[in-house]
Amino acid sequence: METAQITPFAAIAEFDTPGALVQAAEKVRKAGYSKTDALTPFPVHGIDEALGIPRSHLGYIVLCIGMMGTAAALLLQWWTGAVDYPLVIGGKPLFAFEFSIPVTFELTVLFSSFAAVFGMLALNGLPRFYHPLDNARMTRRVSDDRFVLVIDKSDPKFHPVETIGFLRSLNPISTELVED
Amino acid sequence: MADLAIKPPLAELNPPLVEGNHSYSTVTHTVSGIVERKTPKQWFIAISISGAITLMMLGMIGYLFLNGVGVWGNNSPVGWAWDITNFVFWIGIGHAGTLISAILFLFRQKWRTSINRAAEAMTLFAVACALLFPLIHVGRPWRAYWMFPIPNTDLNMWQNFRSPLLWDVFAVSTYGTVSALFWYVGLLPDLATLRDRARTRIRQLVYGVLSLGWRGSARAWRHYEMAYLILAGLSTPLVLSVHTIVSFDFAVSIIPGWHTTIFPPYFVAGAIFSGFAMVVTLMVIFRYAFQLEDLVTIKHLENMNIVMLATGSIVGYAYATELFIAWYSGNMYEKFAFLNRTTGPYWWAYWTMVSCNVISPQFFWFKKLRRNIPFMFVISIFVNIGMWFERFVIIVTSLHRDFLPSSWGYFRPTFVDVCTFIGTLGFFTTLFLLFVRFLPMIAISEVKGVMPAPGASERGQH
Amino acid sequence: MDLVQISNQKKPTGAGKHYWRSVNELDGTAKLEGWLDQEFPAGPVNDSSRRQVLKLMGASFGLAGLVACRRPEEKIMPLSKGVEDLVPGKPLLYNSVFVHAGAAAGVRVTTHDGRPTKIEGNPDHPYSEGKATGLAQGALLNLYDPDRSKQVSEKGNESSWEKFGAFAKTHFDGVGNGDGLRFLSQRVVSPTLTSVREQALKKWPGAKWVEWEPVNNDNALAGAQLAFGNVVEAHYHLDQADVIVALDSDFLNLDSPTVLPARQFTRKRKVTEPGDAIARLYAVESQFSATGATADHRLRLRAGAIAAFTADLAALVGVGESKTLSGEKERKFLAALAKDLKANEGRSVVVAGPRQPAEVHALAHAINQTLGNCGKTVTFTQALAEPMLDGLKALAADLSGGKVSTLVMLGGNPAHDAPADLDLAGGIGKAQTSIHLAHNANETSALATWHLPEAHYLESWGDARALDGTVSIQQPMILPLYGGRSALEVVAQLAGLPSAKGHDLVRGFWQGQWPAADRERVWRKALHDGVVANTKFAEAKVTAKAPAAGAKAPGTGYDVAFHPSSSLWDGRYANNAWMQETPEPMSKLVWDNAAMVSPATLKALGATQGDVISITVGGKSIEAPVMVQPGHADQAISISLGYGRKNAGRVGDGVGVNAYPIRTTAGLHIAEAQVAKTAKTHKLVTTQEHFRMEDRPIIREATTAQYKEDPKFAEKMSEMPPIDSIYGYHSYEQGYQWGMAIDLNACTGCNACLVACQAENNVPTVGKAQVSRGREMHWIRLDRYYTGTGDEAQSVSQPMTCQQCETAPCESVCPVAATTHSPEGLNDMAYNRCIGTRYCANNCPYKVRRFNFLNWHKEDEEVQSLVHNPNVTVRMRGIMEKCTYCVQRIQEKKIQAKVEGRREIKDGEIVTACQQTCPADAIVFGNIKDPGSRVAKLRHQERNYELLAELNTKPRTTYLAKLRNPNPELA
Amino acid sequence: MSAIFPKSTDLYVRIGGAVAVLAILGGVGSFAYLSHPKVLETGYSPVQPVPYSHKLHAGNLGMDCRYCHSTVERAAFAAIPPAETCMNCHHKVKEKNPILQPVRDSFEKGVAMKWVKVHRLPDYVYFNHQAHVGAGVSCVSCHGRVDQMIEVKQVAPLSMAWCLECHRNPAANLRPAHLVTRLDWKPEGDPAEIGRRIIEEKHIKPPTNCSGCHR
Repeated sequence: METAQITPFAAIAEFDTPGALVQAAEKVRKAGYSKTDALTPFPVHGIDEALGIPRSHLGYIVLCIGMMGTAAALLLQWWTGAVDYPLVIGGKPLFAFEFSIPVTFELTVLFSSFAAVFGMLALNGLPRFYHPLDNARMTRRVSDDRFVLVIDKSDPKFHPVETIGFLRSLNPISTELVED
Repeated sequence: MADLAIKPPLAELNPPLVEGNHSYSTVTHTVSGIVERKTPKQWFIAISISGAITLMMLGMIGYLFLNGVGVWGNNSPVGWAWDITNFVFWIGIGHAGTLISAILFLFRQKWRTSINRAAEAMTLFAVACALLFPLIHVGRPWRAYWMFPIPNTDLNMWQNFRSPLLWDVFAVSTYGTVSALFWYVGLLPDLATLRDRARTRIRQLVYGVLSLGWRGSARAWRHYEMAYLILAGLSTPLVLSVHTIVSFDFAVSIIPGWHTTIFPPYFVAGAIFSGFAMVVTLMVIFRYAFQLEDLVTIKHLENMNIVMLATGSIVGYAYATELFIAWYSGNMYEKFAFLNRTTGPYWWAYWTMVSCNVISPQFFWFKKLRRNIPFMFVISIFVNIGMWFERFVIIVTSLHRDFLPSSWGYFRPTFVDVCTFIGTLGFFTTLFLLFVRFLPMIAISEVKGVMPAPGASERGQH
Repeated sequence: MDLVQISNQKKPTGAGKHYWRSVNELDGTAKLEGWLDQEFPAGPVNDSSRRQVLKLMGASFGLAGLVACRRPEEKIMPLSKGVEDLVPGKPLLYNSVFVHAGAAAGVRVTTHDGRPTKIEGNPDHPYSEGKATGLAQGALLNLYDPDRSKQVSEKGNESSWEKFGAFAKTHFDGVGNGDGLRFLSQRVVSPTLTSVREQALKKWPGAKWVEWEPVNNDNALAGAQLAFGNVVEAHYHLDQADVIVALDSDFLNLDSPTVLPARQFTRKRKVTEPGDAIARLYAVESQFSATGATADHRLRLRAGAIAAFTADLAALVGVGESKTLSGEKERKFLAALAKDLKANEGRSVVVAGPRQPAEVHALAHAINQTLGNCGKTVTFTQALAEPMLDGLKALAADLSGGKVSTLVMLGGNPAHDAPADLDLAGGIGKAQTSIHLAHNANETSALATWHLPEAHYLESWGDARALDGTVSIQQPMILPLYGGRSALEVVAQLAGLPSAKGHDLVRGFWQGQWPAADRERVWRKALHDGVVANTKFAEAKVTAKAPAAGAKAPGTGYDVAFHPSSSLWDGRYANNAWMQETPEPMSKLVWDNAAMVSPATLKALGATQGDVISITVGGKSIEAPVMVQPGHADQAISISLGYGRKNAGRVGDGVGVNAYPIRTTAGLHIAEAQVAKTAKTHKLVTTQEHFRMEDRPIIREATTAQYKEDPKFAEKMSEMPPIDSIYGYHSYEQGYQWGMAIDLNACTGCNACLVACQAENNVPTVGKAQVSRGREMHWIRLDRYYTGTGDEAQSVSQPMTCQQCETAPCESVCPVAATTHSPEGLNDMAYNRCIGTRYCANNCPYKVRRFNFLNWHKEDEEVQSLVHNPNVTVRMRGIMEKCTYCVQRIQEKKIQAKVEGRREIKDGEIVTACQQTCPADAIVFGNIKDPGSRVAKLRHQERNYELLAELNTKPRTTYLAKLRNPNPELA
Repeated sequence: MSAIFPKSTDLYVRIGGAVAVLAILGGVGSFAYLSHPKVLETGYSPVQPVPYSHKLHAGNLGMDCRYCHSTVERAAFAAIPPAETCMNCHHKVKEKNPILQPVRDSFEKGVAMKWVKVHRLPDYVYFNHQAHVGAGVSCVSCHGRVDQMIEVKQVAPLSMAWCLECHRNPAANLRPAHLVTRLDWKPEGDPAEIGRRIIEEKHIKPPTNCSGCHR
């Protein structure tokens, strides 16, 4: 039911094995599509290369925030123990690296983990409860056993009719033009 | 897909991780089915029992708060007894989950996939039980928040960062938080699966909200996998640090029997040991109850038994080392402490510990026995008991006779001690039952990841 | 006036709670009585539980509490009139006198806003020298005993002093010359009461006045009678003696008086240099006493055999003809002992204990005379009184003979504690009218027609003589809480004297003794000093006759010896929780008494500890749990009196076994008994469960000879591996650096320090059940260890309290910094910061930290909280507490010095409670950085050592090793 | 399939999230503010049984604090005067004034006046007036200008943190001891300098360890 009136969001094609998806994806990239994506029930190896998706930068974010955790911990222990209210305890120094290690380590890990999780959500723009692809008939099974290839309308080469046609040529189970 | 070529030879070496002829959708169906099916009667029976026990625990805690720690058997010199024993016991249990999900992940142990979800859940619930005790064991629970560095305008007082107990506060709370995050991240894709399979509006909304709109886009999977890897990388040292720090509570003190340098590795080994035992206990029950034999195969159980055998032997070695060093050190207090452990008033506790922890796992040298479900179930129970006794032995027998004989004493538990501990078992079970009822107890997407790809083209992926 | 004021016992608010009266107001005018009544407590309110609720609310409310932010109103109630020398919040000290075992001991009472809160010895009193026994201090708690009788009652029905007055008037006018009238009082040592007694007896010539104390020194008096022909009091000067022989005498702990002998003896045992000579003590006794534990040589002999032993000793030193009643072991001991005594003529002394029969005392006197000790190490004066048993026998006879129409019992509990064969309980019933004055409505009150509440000695005027005759005025600090009256006042009222007010009587009597000119001055001075000048008896010159017929050999049965309880004495302190929880010095038994036997005897009985045995004397028998006492004589049982009360009160009822039923006139102290094991068992609870040192260098001991050749023996006893801190150490150089030295050579384990600490620091009691769980709260405990074999055991005692470690293990582990170190080296404990993890206690190698497992004040009545020291927080449940070197006393003196503009605090200006009261001066506290201080000097003695130094805790409390001075011939 | 959530959901979710965050921050902030002793404790001014005016007596009439609070230099506790003290003057002055009836009753009947406590420390805090006054800490440092208060009002938080401020550097609150009751006293010259001098001559080392105030 492709007619010129409707505003398309993306053209999608459905496959039943990860292998098929990856093969198709390679062709799509070679065909010069860049605003592409794939919906899969589990991380499919090789899809990133196939679609030319760059590596994640999450690691750097985590590193920075982890370091902040380290600093925060050391500051906390030094300031509370040696500056704000210095009390002689067990004849030990007011602040010492030795007894600061455990708490410092823990806070580093804590900060890093928060960074990893919330960083990941942020990079993925989650939570996102509505998505045009939800309107597609086939996307329901991507969390089960289907593998869907997506070409976004923002792609310069995108054309409702031609793109669909191109996708059909990759012998998917089916194709669909998703409305916004 | 790199390893497709070498799949056949691998297959001969390793039995398949999923038995029976399963496809992606059948896996999805088997696991989600548990959550979607009408609640079985047995579940209600089980949870009403465990719920009742949980209520008893709450009652005991209420009674404790009204009257004080004196309702327990703790005394002078035995200032810590069942309270901290239970704390260490539960924390130890928790460690297996993190180990399976994080360390085995880093070691690319694919067999972890079908048990890690349940194991992580177990971790969370065990930590929940453990966290209870530091909070209720204090004399003035309403002041327990003083253990956290909350800025205070009136007192101008802070915490003492020299105290291992404070390290504990940070370690355990961090551990709890990180485990929860790790677990939830793992759940996201499966929650999405449940959302998409949901028939009723409520299920759609609930799982829709919980899954935060996860759609399995490749661009999302890329960050997701990175996050998962990082969390695994963080959890691995974390889990080791947590029990190390727990062991510091004792190792950093001066009490003979506590003041021991081998505690950190010894505690970590013990934790893994007890944790795996608990996983086996639970898995044996639930794989039977929900017919998951295909996903949680005998191979999985056997692997865990091997780990138990290994860690159990390490623990046994640690016991031996303790005794040797006590004798070799020539320190009279140290010497006495261990002589007292093995032959003193608590000899029965010590030998229960040894027979449960060191002897019982040795049966797993025999393949037949470690693949025998009823047998491993019994052993896993023994190990659980033994590991509880290990903590009891370390804490109580060291405290009840230390330096000055004039202050020696003996500890006897009260009914409140006993009921509180049993209560935590109920609490733990309740949480676990709720988990298996409403959440996928096997990581669907991960299992799919390690399945041989279905036929359409020969090209599967790893 | 709201309760918080009372509950926390601080912020004294003038007339906060008016139990108070200043000395000169005590003869109070009606108006004063008036305002006293109005400010009297509305009635007991369980305050601590109320506080509990508030705490919980405070916990749960959170923000709610903040919004409703204004506090509950707290009232300040000043006096309506200023009172002379009352400065709210400043303690006032009064000298008074405490009568114990028929003799006076001067006390100094601390009062806070009119509440007596602590008893100490009066430094100017010859029998106190500033020190007080545990009992003398503990008796304070009886003042605030909520079970004290508050009502005059007639035949069990409520009555009043007015009604009694009316009755007495008519009744006592009707007794004619008083043929049927009998008075039964405790030992009277009050000159005023004596004179009032004379007036009464003049009015009623037919009347008789009988005295009775179940624990008395009849034997000593009778012994003197035997030896010298008249009743004199022997005074021993142990500080003059180099060789001391104690024949069944526990002059360091149980036999009264103990403070003076303990001081004299320990003075003779102190050393400063390795070479110093110390006195040698031989003890011959049945039960293992504190004296026996201190002795250099101890011979365990069943009580009944000591007479024979004494006879032999006498013979060996040349008194009477030689007998050999004793066995092999004894003879060896005797030979050496006799030699040692002869070698020390004039510098030795033989002391016989009150439980030994008159003959033994007579022999002892004879021996002392032959050795030329009389006039040197032992002197004599007139005695305070005659033996009392015969009088009681006569009274019993009159009662059963129906000769008595009116019996007036002044204090005491005769129906309970008189010899069983006299059946006084039955007799009292036979008297038409019986009147009983007592603190508590006890077993005797139940039998009496009239019961009158007796005033506590801190509530009433009086006076008392010490053994040497010294008189002290007993002045009250507080008006009777429950409107009680003293024996003096009651007798005066009955005799119809012009005034029956204690103050008038005492003052009147003494005014009569002094020249009119400076009466007022002398009176004020007497009150101020606590002693009346020139009232000592003159020394009596006496010579001992040759001893009476020889002692008989012991019988074949078991000897059972009755001795007073070190905690409850004859039972009068049974309702005193402090004393109930004060461990028996040797066995550490609390909340019970037991039949003490030797390990061998236990085996012979086929019993194990806690088994109940029946003890039968002359047909009457009691059942008592048996307990092993290492070093006890075989075939002998010792049991303490005072337990098994029925009408003592909530604390004392049904605690322990009543031994009085088998105590007869024939065997008042030692009786022959049949013993059999029963099937029953009884749980005995001790504060210490393990008495062996396990070869650990805890209490370090040597002989004087060894000390001389190896002065550093104490340090060498623990091999100290070179351990160090990875951090280095905090330097404690600035200002005062507090420390304590405890001389184990002086400590006798008498518990005086323990009770002093309890009173000073508001240490709670927990009861038998909790002690059995190891939850006793004493901040200072006396560890007792036994060495040698079970039978021939030796024993040592060690005061154990917070050692104030410089590198305190407890501090490092507290998560909330509730225990930290002060710049002056104190291990501070901030109760209000403590959350109660108990980690500090676990990590304390000395196990001196105490935890409030429950709210120990739950059942307290308001009046009980009046005993609290306002300068120390009353700890709630869930909190750790411990010794702080009495930091409140340190702060007080520091502030005082500041206010007086002094830079330095003098050495000895600050004394901790335990140090203050220690009769042996074994505990010394002070600034260890000041080389001139006593504590510094002691720490520099060679025998000084740090306990558990190998742990590198750097304790501020150090111990001085114990020394013994054995006779080489017995070594 | 059709989407579970309408298109607008995400917008609302984000707005909601922002609001929630602000709410939490606000909540914490206001709690911190309300719970601060300066807010919670100061300003307490209960109604007294007799409307005694410190402004009149200490201010206008210029009576010295120590006339009534006589023990402040001798004891830990600054005594509240007995009715007797009031009557010293009031048996002549305003001897008929009905407002003073309670005082006269107290004096004649010996019933204590029930004054309401204004400055209150917890049971476990041992404050000593003698020590502070002796060191030269003026009444005004803790009690404020009582001589200007008709009804006494708590002006200082009396919290531990507040005590510590001064114990850590007392100089600012020190003055010659004989001037402590001169609430309006202004130092000539640098107050810090005066303080330093007094610390010097009096050896003032206020404790900051626990047992300084808690026993």
